[in-house]
Amino acid sequence: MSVPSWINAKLVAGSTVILFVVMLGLLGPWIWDTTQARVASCPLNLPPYGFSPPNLTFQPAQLAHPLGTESSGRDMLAVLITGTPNSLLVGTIAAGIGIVIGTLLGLTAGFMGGWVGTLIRVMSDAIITIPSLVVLIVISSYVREISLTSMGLLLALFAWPGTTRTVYAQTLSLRERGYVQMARLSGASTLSIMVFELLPNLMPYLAACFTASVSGNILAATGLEALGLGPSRIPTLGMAISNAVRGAAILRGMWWWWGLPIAMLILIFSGLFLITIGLDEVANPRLRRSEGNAR
Amino acid sequence: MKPVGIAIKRFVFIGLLLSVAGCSLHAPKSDYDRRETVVFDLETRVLAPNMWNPYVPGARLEHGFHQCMIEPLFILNTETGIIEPWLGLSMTSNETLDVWTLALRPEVKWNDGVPFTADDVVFTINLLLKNAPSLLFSGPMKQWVARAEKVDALTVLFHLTKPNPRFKLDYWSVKIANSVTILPEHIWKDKDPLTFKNYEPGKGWPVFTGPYKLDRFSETSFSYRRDDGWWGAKAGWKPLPAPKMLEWVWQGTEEMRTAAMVDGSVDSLCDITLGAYQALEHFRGDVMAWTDGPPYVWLDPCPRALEFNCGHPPWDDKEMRWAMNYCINRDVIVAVAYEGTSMPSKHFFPAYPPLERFTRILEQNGAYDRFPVWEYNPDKAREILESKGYTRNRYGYFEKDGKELSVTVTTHEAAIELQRVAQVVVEQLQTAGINASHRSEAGGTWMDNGSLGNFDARVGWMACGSVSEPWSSMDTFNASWMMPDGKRAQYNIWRWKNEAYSALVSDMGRMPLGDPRIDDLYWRAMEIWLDELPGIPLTQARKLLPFAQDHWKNWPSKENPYSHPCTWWQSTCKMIHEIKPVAPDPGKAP
Amino acid sequence: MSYPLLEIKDAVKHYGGSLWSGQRPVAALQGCSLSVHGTPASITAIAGESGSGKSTLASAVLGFVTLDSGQVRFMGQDLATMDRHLRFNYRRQVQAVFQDPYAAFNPFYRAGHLFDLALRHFKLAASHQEAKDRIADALHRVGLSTADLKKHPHQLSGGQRQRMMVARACLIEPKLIVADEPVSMVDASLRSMILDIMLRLRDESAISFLYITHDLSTAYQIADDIHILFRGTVVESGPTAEVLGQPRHPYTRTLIESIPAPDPARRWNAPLTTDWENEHTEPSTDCCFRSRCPEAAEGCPHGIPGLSPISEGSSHQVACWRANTQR
Amino acid sequence: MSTMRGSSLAYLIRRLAMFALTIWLGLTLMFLIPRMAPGDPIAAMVARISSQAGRVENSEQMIQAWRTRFGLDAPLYQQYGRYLWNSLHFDLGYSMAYFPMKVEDLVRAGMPWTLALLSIATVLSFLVGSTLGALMGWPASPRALRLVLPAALCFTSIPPFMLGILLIYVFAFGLRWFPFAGAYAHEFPPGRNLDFVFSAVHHGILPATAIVVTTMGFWALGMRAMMVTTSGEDYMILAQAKGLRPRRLFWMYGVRNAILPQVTSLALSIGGIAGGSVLVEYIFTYPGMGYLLYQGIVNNDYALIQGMTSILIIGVATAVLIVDLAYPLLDPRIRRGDL
Repeated sequence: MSVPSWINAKLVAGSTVILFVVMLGLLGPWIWDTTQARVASCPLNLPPYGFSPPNLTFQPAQLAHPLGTESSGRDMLAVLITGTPNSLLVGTIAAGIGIVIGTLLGLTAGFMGGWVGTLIRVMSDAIITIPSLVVLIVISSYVREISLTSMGLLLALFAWPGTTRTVYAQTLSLRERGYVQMARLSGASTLSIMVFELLPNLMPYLAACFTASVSGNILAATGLEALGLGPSRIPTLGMAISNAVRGAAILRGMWWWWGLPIAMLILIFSGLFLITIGLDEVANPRLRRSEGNAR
Repeated sequence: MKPVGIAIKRFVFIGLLLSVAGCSLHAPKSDYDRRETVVFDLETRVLAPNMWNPYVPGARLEHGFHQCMIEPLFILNTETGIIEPWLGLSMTSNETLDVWTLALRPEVKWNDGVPFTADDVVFTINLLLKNAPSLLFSGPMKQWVARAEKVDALTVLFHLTKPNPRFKLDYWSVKIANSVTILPEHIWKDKDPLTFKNYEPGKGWPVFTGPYKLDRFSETSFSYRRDDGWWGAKAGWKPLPAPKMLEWVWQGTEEMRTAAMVDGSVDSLCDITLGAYQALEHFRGDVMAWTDGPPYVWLDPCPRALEFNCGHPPWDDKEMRWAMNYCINRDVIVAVAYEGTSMPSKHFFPAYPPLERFTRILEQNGAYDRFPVWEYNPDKAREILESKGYTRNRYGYFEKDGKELSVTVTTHEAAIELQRVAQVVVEQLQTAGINASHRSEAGGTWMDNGSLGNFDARVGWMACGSVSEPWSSMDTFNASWMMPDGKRAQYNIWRWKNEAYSALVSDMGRMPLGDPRIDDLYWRAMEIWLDELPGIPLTQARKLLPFAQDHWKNWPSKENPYSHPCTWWQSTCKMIHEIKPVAPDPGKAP
Repeated sequence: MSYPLLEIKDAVKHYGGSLWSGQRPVAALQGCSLSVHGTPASITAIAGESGSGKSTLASAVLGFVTLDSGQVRFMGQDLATMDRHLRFNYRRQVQAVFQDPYAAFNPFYRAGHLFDLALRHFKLAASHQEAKDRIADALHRVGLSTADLKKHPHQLSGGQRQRMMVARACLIEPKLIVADEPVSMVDASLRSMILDIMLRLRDESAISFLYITHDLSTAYQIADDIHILFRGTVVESGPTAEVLGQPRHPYTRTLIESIPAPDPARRWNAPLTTDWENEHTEPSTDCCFRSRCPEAAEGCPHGIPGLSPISEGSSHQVACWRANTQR
Repeated sequence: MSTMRGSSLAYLIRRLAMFALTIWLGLTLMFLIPRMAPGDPIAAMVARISSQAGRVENSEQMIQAWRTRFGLDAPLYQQYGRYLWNSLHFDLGYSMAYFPMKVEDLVRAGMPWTLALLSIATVLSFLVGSTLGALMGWPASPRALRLVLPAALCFTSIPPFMLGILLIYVFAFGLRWFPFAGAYAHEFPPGRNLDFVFSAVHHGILPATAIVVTTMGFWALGMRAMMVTTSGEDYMILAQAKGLRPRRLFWMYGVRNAILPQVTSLALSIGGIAGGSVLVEYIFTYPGMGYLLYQGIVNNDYALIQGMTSILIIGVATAVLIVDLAYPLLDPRIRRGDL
């Protein structure tokens, strides 16, 4: 054990990827002219530098737009630099709020039971039964201009009930464990048992929920954007993809238009996934193989 | 263990399915020949496919219904401005424009063999009058028609409530999209027109006069089979149309629609972007559009504009509207939003040949020297704004009394073209120091917000209406339509009130079509309009409509403008008669 | 008047059956009464076969299950009527050692977490150093070192874990420890060590034990009093030596006979064979153990026999219709 | 003994009361939410009529006539009462945007397609995803597998509609293995014949693949996490020590215990069936309910939205109820006295 246990190759790799995306957002404007992510700021339909698609009538690639441009005159590099962190932000806001609220309510319902638990469960069940699309569209018609934050909050409205339910079920099963009884015998309050005894054991599952939820919410945002109901001036990966779909990018052979944003989505997802696996191994000592032999 | 066992079985099952599907790649044999079929593109899915009543609110017409089953009385050719007779022979008015006489083509028969007569016309009008305002067209009929009177089997007199010089043009001539449908009395006479579906295959319903009969349909595709007993062929008026089958199929997104045409499974497409058309040309050389070279497009009668609510400060000030106008560079909009396939517009009329004369009147009178609508001049905009007391704040936006000059431009969620326009407009306003933003609203909401005046600015199809004469569009600015915010306005949703303009337009509306006095009234009204600029005209509405030529030829084009090319209009009934099969390749066996 | 340390009166507890599986509800406790004396500290054993309601009894005492009827009284105070403050105090006074030393450790934490929890919530130590010392002391008593605190639960052996549990209970210094089969999952070599610790705690720290076991031999070794539990009721109780030496109840005798003796010459009595499920849930109108009573006679009346002293003033009590007539 | 039966019955009664409460709350929300939207369904309808039929001077009168017809001029509480009553009778009324179509007819046309496509795709995705997740979370999985599987999950980050287009492009447009779009070849209208079934399956494969491939990652992630937790449990160590065969250990001890929370999620995912498939249905021009619901929303068609959502609400609530009642059977650790 010469290396501290939290230094885990997967965790480090995943964090590096996510950090890279965050840094893109923070430093992007210094390394690249991100105003080129706006409509009509560049020549249209340029292929990435070094590529010359044989089939269609594209202008020659320019070094000024190394990843090419799309058909509304947005520079793809600028779109990626601003859009990737933006998408991550929307997903994180929605997933973060959803997981936190869902976990709190699920733990409460599972551990306290009674009418509080019933109320929480009825509420979450009712929200689950409602098709979110209806509500999202209705609410989005009230918001003057949809910002990244309001988009994240909107999506968070529907991110919590699922978590509530699964955490509730988990809590029911965990709370009969011996260590919960021990904690009770040690005079721990209900709240402290929920937070210090149950929560850590839910962590691997919650981390997985979070990873899934971040990408799920990015996709949900993409769906809203594809329906034309997202923020239109702030670039996100979803906006880039839905523009590509609307602009027949595949048929036109403009792979850079749809392929690059998807590559960035995969990057975000992989980063979060690595972090999840890494966290599991750090947080759940039994998974550490080197130590497992002591058993 | 159990669910896993099922899982494995599922895997195996799906694997088998996949391999079976992979083996049988050839489309199953159909009972009709693709070479004798014309397949049209359907822009949206039809959610109520078994509804063949053209008058109920849920009715849809553009899936072939009014193209090949319902025939119009007359058809306006937007290219020539000529109204061509179809089921009708003539329709003329008296001097005072309040009695119109319709003469019907004598040889017309419903497709069940019953003759089409003045009784059917009178029956239809009475049906609409009785059920006003719930049925389509019943509102306008109630408004205009006092009484329809049968003179003889082929002649009907319309007694109007007040003079209307456009009675024939607006309602009976497929001016835009469709016209009033005549119903067969012998089928409809005892039915409740609000709930009657008019569909019963066993009885041969729906019954109309068109050369095709309904064959089969689903929510996504509609097939019609040629009725070889069609009255027109029997009477020798026109030969039978060449296609044995017509189909309208919903293909989904632009990408899919275009791919379907590359694939050869569709012969005509509704509007696509330039990029998709280029891809189409790349994959198959034989496609054609309205024009041979760029911009390829046909212009739709509803030009695009940036519309303000002229009742909302600061947009109630015409100078502010002019300032906005100077911020907008229409060439960039055309270049970016349309990829060069449209043209800027200086007014709210479509650039159709019959209207060119009116556009020329404006130019001859030097209107655009005095009112430089096309001028992109941010400096002038700045001057105006500064003269109004606006100053730039630290974010670079204009501000007055601590309030930032901002505007939200709304668009219809389904109108991608207008969203692209709005995005460019917003960027241009932002560059000029106006904090503009853009939002798409759900269709119903957008329409409602429009008529209630619940908007600041929107990109819409302002003043749609004129095709061959200028009054229809001009009247949409008439103060007589004016409603306060929160009350539903039919027209003039922009809440622009100008008495002088309204008086001039009202005068125009009472004159017969083609009256020489109209020109002067027109010019005086337009002078006011341009000075006030209640909305900012942006571009013409273009439609890029590709046709495939591997199975069918003689599609309409700018060189061959026998009809407009939009296949969702009722005027397509003419196109159907004109297209011809490409001669079968003699080398190939049939 | 002085109360016994712990008194259980007419405890009744049912577990609901399931509509779906068709199980009938199970009666875990039906009218069970017993008491544990605190002065001087004593070890009271509760013995019975599995399913006899022992563990439910333990849970009821620890407050993990609420009784359908009956009372658990601690120093005269009814557990059900305690307010927050009293309940917290009760926690402090009544601790437990469970059968399964694996489950008692939160897999997320190192072993020391259990000690920290108790110290923190019961505010047992004024300073960090004091806490350390007390833990070290408690560990020392069970033969463990403080180095083991840093280990993860899965790195400890079963015996180590159970000793930790005992050490934890010592640390808190309660008045009563409920030891629910503390040695049944522990190696034989460690068994005597843990039992020995219990005796030392009784004698040196005045901690009483409610020792729950199915194993009469360990009960015989350490318990002062014993209660034989069968189907949720006490069938025989009294001083351990007396009850096990001269069992009066047929069930007690069966239990004793089923202990394998380390004498190959002696034959092991036939194990208890009955249709357990059926018997357990059948509503009892007969004498409640008739079906398993080797001495059941036609003359046995219906109904549950009450617990009564075998002779005037004796603390050895038995519940059997024939107890007084035979021998 | 009666009290024992009673507690079980009481549980059932309480659970049923919760079920009713959930449905009531869901229905109420779906009554209020569309009415909160700024649009007016009748005005939208009239606007559509007049855009098709030219100018109407008396539109206000027309709107009023339709309002009366749809009962929208009644006070809100009356509308609410009627709505609840009708929902419970599955009397969904007339659609506003597609009058005189009945909501029931519209739904009946779309429902089978959506149900067939999405339920098969969801179940497949659940099974494939959970298996992948279980393999990933299983310490004894082959190393190669543990490297390859995460790559399969990358598809999860692609929007389903985008993947749909790519699939069409490759398999329908390029390789011509599958049809472009639609639910069946229209040479074979729906009926009880093999041709139709074959063509429906043939048409369903691409959209189902798009859904399965893009959603299985979510199941996999959840399953992996549960598997990780489970494989550390003591009973696993015990089972291992007992020398059980790895395969048996994996399925009976690992998967069986880890899959419980997944089953809950599966029941919940039914709710997403209509709403979640809008874009996939759109891309594949599949005649399902998602598009119908979307059209209902953009047209503010209260009747259509309410009719469809009340079906969904009741369906999801029932699925959840069943899972809840079955849960103690699957997981005996959960005592159900503690509702």
